Amino acid sequence: MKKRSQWPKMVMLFVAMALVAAACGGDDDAGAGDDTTTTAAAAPAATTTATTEAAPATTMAPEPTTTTEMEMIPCVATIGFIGPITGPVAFIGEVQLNWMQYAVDVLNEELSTEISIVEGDNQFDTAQSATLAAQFVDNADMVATVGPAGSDNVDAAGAVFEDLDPDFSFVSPSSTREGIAATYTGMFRTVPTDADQGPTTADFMIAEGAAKVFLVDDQSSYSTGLSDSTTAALEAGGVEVITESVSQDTTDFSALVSTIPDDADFVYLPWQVAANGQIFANQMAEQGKTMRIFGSDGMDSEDFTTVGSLVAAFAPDIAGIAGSADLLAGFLAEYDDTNTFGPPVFAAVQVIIEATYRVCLTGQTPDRASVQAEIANTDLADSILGSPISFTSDGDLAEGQFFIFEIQEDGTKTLVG
Amino acid sequence: MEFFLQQTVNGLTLGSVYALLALGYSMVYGILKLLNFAHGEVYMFGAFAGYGVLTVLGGSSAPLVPIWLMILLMFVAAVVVSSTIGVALERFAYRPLRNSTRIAPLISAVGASFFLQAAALLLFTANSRSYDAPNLIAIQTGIPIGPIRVWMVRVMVIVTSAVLMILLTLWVNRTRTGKAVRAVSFDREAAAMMGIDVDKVIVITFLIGSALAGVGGVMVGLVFGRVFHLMGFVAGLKAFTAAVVGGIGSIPGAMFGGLLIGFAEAYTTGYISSTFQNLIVFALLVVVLLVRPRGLFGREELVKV
Amino acid sequence: MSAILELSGLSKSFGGLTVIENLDLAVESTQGGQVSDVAIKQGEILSVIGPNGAGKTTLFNLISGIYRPDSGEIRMDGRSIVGRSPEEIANLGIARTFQTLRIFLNMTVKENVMAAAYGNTKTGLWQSIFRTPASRREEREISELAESKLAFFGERLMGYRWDQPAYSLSYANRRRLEIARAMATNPRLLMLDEPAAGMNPAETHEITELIGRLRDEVGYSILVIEHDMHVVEGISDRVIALDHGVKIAEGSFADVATDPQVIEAYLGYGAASKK
Amino acid sequence: MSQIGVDQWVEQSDERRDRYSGWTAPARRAFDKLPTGWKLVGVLGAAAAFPLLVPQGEIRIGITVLLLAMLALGLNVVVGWAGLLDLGFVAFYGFGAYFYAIVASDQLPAHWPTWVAIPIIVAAAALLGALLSLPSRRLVGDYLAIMTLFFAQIFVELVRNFERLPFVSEDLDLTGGPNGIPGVEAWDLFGFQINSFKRHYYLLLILLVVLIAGLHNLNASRTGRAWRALREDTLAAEHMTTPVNKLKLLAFVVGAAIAGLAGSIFAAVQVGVFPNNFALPFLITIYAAVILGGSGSIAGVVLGAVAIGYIPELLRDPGKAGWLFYIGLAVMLVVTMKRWQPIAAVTIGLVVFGFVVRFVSSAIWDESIMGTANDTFISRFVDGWVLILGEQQDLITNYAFVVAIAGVLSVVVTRGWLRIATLIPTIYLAILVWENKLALQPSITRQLLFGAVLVVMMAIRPQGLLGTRRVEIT
Repeated sequence: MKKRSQWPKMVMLFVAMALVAAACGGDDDAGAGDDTTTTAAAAPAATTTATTEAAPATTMAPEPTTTTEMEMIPCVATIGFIGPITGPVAFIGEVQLNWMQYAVDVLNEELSTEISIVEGDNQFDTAQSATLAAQFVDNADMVATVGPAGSDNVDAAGAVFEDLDPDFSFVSPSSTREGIAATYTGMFRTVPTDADQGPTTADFMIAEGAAKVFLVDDQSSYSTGLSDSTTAALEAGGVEVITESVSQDTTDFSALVSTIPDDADFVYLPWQVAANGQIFANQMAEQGKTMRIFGSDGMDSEDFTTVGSLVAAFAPDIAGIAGSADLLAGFLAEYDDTNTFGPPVFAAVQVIIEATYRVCLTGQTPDRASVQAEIANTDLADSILGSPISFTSDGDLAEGQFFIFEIQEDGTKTLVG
Repeated sequence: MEFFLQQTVNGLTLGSVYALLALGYSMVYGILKLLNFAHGEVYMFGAFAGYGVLTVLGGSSAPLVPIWLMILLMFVAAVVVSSTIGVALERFAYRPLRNSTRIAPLISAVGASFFLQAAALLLFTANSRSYDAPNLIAIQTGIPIGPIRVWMVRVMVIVTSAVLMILLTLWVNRTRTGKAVRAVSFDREAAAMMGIDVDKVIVITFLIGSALAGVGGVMVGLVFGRVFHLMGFVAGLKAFTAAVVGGIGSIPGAMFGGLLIGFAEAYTTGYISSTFQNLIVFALLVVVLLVRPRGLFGREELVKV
Repeated sequence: MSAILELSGLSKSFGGLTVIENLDLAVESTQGGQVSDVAIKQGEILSVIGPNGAGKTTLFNLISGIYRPDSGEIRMDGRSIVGRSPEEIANLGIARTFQTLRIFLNMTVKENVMAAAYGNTKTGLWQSIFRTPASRREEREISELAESKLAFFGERLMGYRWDQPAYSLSYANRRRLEIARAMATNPRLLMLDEPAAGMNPAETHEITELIGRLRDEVGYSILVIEHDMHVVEGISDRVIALDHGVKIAEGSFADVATDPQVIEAYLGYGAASKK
Repeated sequence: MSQIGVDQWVEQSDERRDRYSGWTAPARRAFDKLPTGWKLVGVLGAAAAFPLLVPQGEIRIGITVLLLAMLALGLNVVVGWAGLLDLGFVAFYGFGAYFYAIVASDQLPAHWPTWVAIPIIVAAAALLGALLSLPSRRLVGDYLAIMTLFFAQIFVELVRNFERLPFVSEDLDLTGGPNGIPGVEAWDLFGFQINSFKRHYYLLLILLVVLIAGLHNLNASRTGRAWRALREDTLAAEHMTTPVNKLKLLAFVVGAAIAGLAGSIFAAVQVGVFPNNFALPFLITIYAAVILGGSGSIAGVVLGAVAIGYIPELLRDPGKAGWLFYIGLAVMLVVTMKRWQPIAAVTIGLVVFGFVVRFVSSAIWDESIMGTANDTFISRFVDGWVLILGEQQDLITNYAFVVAIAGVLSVVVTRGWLRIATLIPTIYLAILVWENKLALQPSITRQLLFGAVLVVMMAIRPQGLLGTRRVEIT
């Protein structure tokens, strides 16, 4: 009896103590001279552990900007990451975070910078994106952030950045809605928009002689945007489009597959979750539906392997470009797998770090305004994405281009358009 | 006709899986009046356990053992893992709250869900896993029914869940333990006074309910293919819906509730609209509940005055 | 005297099992009708007895509106109340207690009683939110009402007990509280379902007296179901006996208690002749 | 169901205050003695001073917490007082938010002034609440729950697919579909713009205080009593002159109005609304706040909102999460061993065990100590006797993780020597897993710890932090 009555109290005590201690505990790790932001300041120390040392022996310089003979003061800064590390699309956030770590390791080594990361998990929830944005603005060491993923999260975080500090730059590796970059001063993105992908996709299908396309969106912000732009382009080309939609939570599409008309030429799936696309393809095979599947860039993933299907991608072929292939190999040596959401993160990190580096070169301590100015001046002749990176005044990629691949028997992809 | 048959098979498969999950839900509810919101996570771990066995034994493209043995082992592993987690949930998350209000364990369940989801993320990463069942059992194999052909995996799912449901019904009605389960669900205190070990009965209920969830997990892995850390959330919600619509606490209710939802989803997508599938199914279920306020098989509770 | 409550030809069956069959019954009261030949203004205590399953509680449930009779009429002050909700019937002046004790366990003793004043008060939502003077006045009245009802039970439910949660009360006190709560609805007819069940002899004696006082001091008409024949004997003005939903005897306690049919109903066939 | 005898209760009532034990007892006793007014002033003062002392990010969290508190108060009316399991609550929040977003953004040509919009929104939400209460006439308990849950899900489906509804013209994209509505304007109270975090915070704080006062009065009124009577025993309440359906309706209406108001503020705070803001995970969050805080208690649900809103943010920082973890371990040790001698023995045993493991392990496989320790305060103490793996980190720590969880659970159930025997390797494994795995993945660990905290807190206080114990007849 006595034991029973004792231990709950003590555990309660512990929880109280633990919370109190945790509330003040962060200070122990706090970086130099930043009293106002214990939360954010404590983070870099712990998050970047063990990764700086573990940087792979990469040989490839992404873009040797300037000679670095002159002795420079250490170029120190923090960059943030906002993405869905847990939650419904954790597979996006996980790969993005891995690429982020990898990119920072590679570039720190390359440019002798001392950039550290603060990771912010938004669980794909706009409210959390907004909170993270505010916390990042508080973090005086932070010059810019990568993310968020998803245009709705960009809207939520962008509103906060715009309000609190328009100088704060956020470079999204996966926000494709048209026009959104123009809305926010600090926004840049390293992926082309729906306006680039939709017409490319539609033109390809039209060129292949499509007369009827079965289109299924997944009711996400990403998917409906693509669906709209592709449908418009297809209909302009005289193609009949049957639009259906399923929620992203669905994992059984057999009922929907049954409704695909036999005379459809393509099934277009602008989906974020490639694994769902694979289920869709399997169920098509099960029901004897043989039309080709055309996936958007979200389907450009190891999870989607249906032979003969087409996928769009924003890079001609990463594995085929020498420099990018090395980076990819370096990444895969350290992390298990990747998908389409990864490389744009590398590009985003590269944009930020090189901008910071250029500020440092001028002898200044990098701050948000100067970094933003330099990001706007970004002019990478080549990038991991296989194309040059520079930004329009809105913050969009100046040259957004899409390529179309066919999935081969051995799992490789061949450029077809 | 072909289309109708195809949709019926689609609905039946989906409904069978929902029914299996709903059974576990409903049994636990019947006995503890507890909404076990972590049931979906138990199912998720079952699916991962099946995946683990599959991978260890060579994967679906190069299996090291005969396929029937492989599938059997997957089910066994899922049952073991799921029922372990289920029983642990009962012991550590729910039992301390046995005598509190009915809504309090909801939050324990939610906490356990978060914990298990995060644990799955840590252990298995966020990547979707695929059983890749078409490699294991070719998509061309199947039983022809009229103009259509039903893939063997679907046949297996439907048959297995039907058999399990029959066994469960027999167990509950015929065996000593089954009767004890019913007694406890009818009146826990009275059952205790009749010499029934209530704790043991509750553990057994969780064990069986979770085992069914584990089996459901492997089935979903085989027939649909995607296994990931959050698969339990939506599935758990469907199971909850099926259990309540069927008449919560009722075993035939859970089965028919699951099938009802499966069919409703398939036919709605097939004949009306995929976009508004959920809306229409919800509307249908609202009507069901308005007509039968205690679900399809729920019994009118006697008012003791 | 006139009837405050009249049942005529009342029948109710559940799934083919007839529980109440063609029952006629009247509870007298001076309050509802004319008073000419009775000097003291008071109701009567009518006891309903009968073996288990005789339909006594069903009778209560029919009157208080939980069930709807299959046929027959229930009239209060001459007007039919069949088909009305329990809440309306309570507002008309019929209050009851429950055999299974249905007090509001997690509310305080006083709140239990105060809650029953809902139908007789009228403060609206906004008045409550802003605590207008009118609402405060009414709240004070409710509080006084509850205190006075609780005071009826002497020291049993007084003082510190007001603020205790009701679940902390003993069994006997819960029965008392239920009566106090019923009183707070301001009824004219009180229906008590086995008020002495589960009480020890001393408590039983006390409750017997109390029921008498309810009639004499407050003037309620009282319909009471009771198994304890000492209680029935002690309080009843009239007794009716039910068996399988049929009224088998009616009259004074002495008459009913010696009625062979009643004895048979309780003790089985042939019991009466052996006595 | 436990019953306490009358006299026993009286006895207890005298010594309730003395029951406090341990070193917090004096503080708690002193707090109890403080007049309610002073307590309120203290809490309110702290809440009012908060935004002046902290940076913007913390104010933003404060806003989240206040919004959650407001919602928890609304839900408490329905669930905590009237006892209706309403799983559609979050839809009213969404309704308010979307309504405000539509009339205060470029979705419509007309922009409504705030003072017009807010009363209409609150009234409309209340009306919707009245509508949803209709099924509660026939449905009880979990059947009502599922019906209202459908309502919540239908709401999200509707806003996500509004444009595609068959009877809606393609051009009328009121809700913005999955994209939501960005660019929502701030509240404008007769020229005073609520456009900064601070202003939002104070607006919410003021509304919350007013709301608490109103609800407090309501709870003490006949309506509040009737609600509770309804929760306790609907049938008995009906027999005690309570119009059950009217009160159910009233509970839904009050809850919905509060949620609608909160929603309209949220839309302005976030400068936008998105369908996922109102999906089921957030409903769960509100429920967690109500139940964890103590369903039925006003102060409780507010405290619950603070806990549920703040703990996840606290855990965001890996440094703080680390402290929480190690203190948790320490407390587990203290709780299981109780006296200091065995605690010391186990601690020493732990370190010795660690060195032995490290020695043996490194002899067999030298990669097992090749990793680099984390750069945190505590890790320095751990470095040297806990294995820091260089290779195969994922595989080994996965197994260690599972075994450690099993260990922690078995420590709870075992007794005596067996417990001590399990304790040392369990703690060792837990530390190993933390240093090699959990600390490196702070975002996932955050969710893990949050889940664990919820389970533990509910196990310790099933009635919620400030809730009172309730008996319930099933």
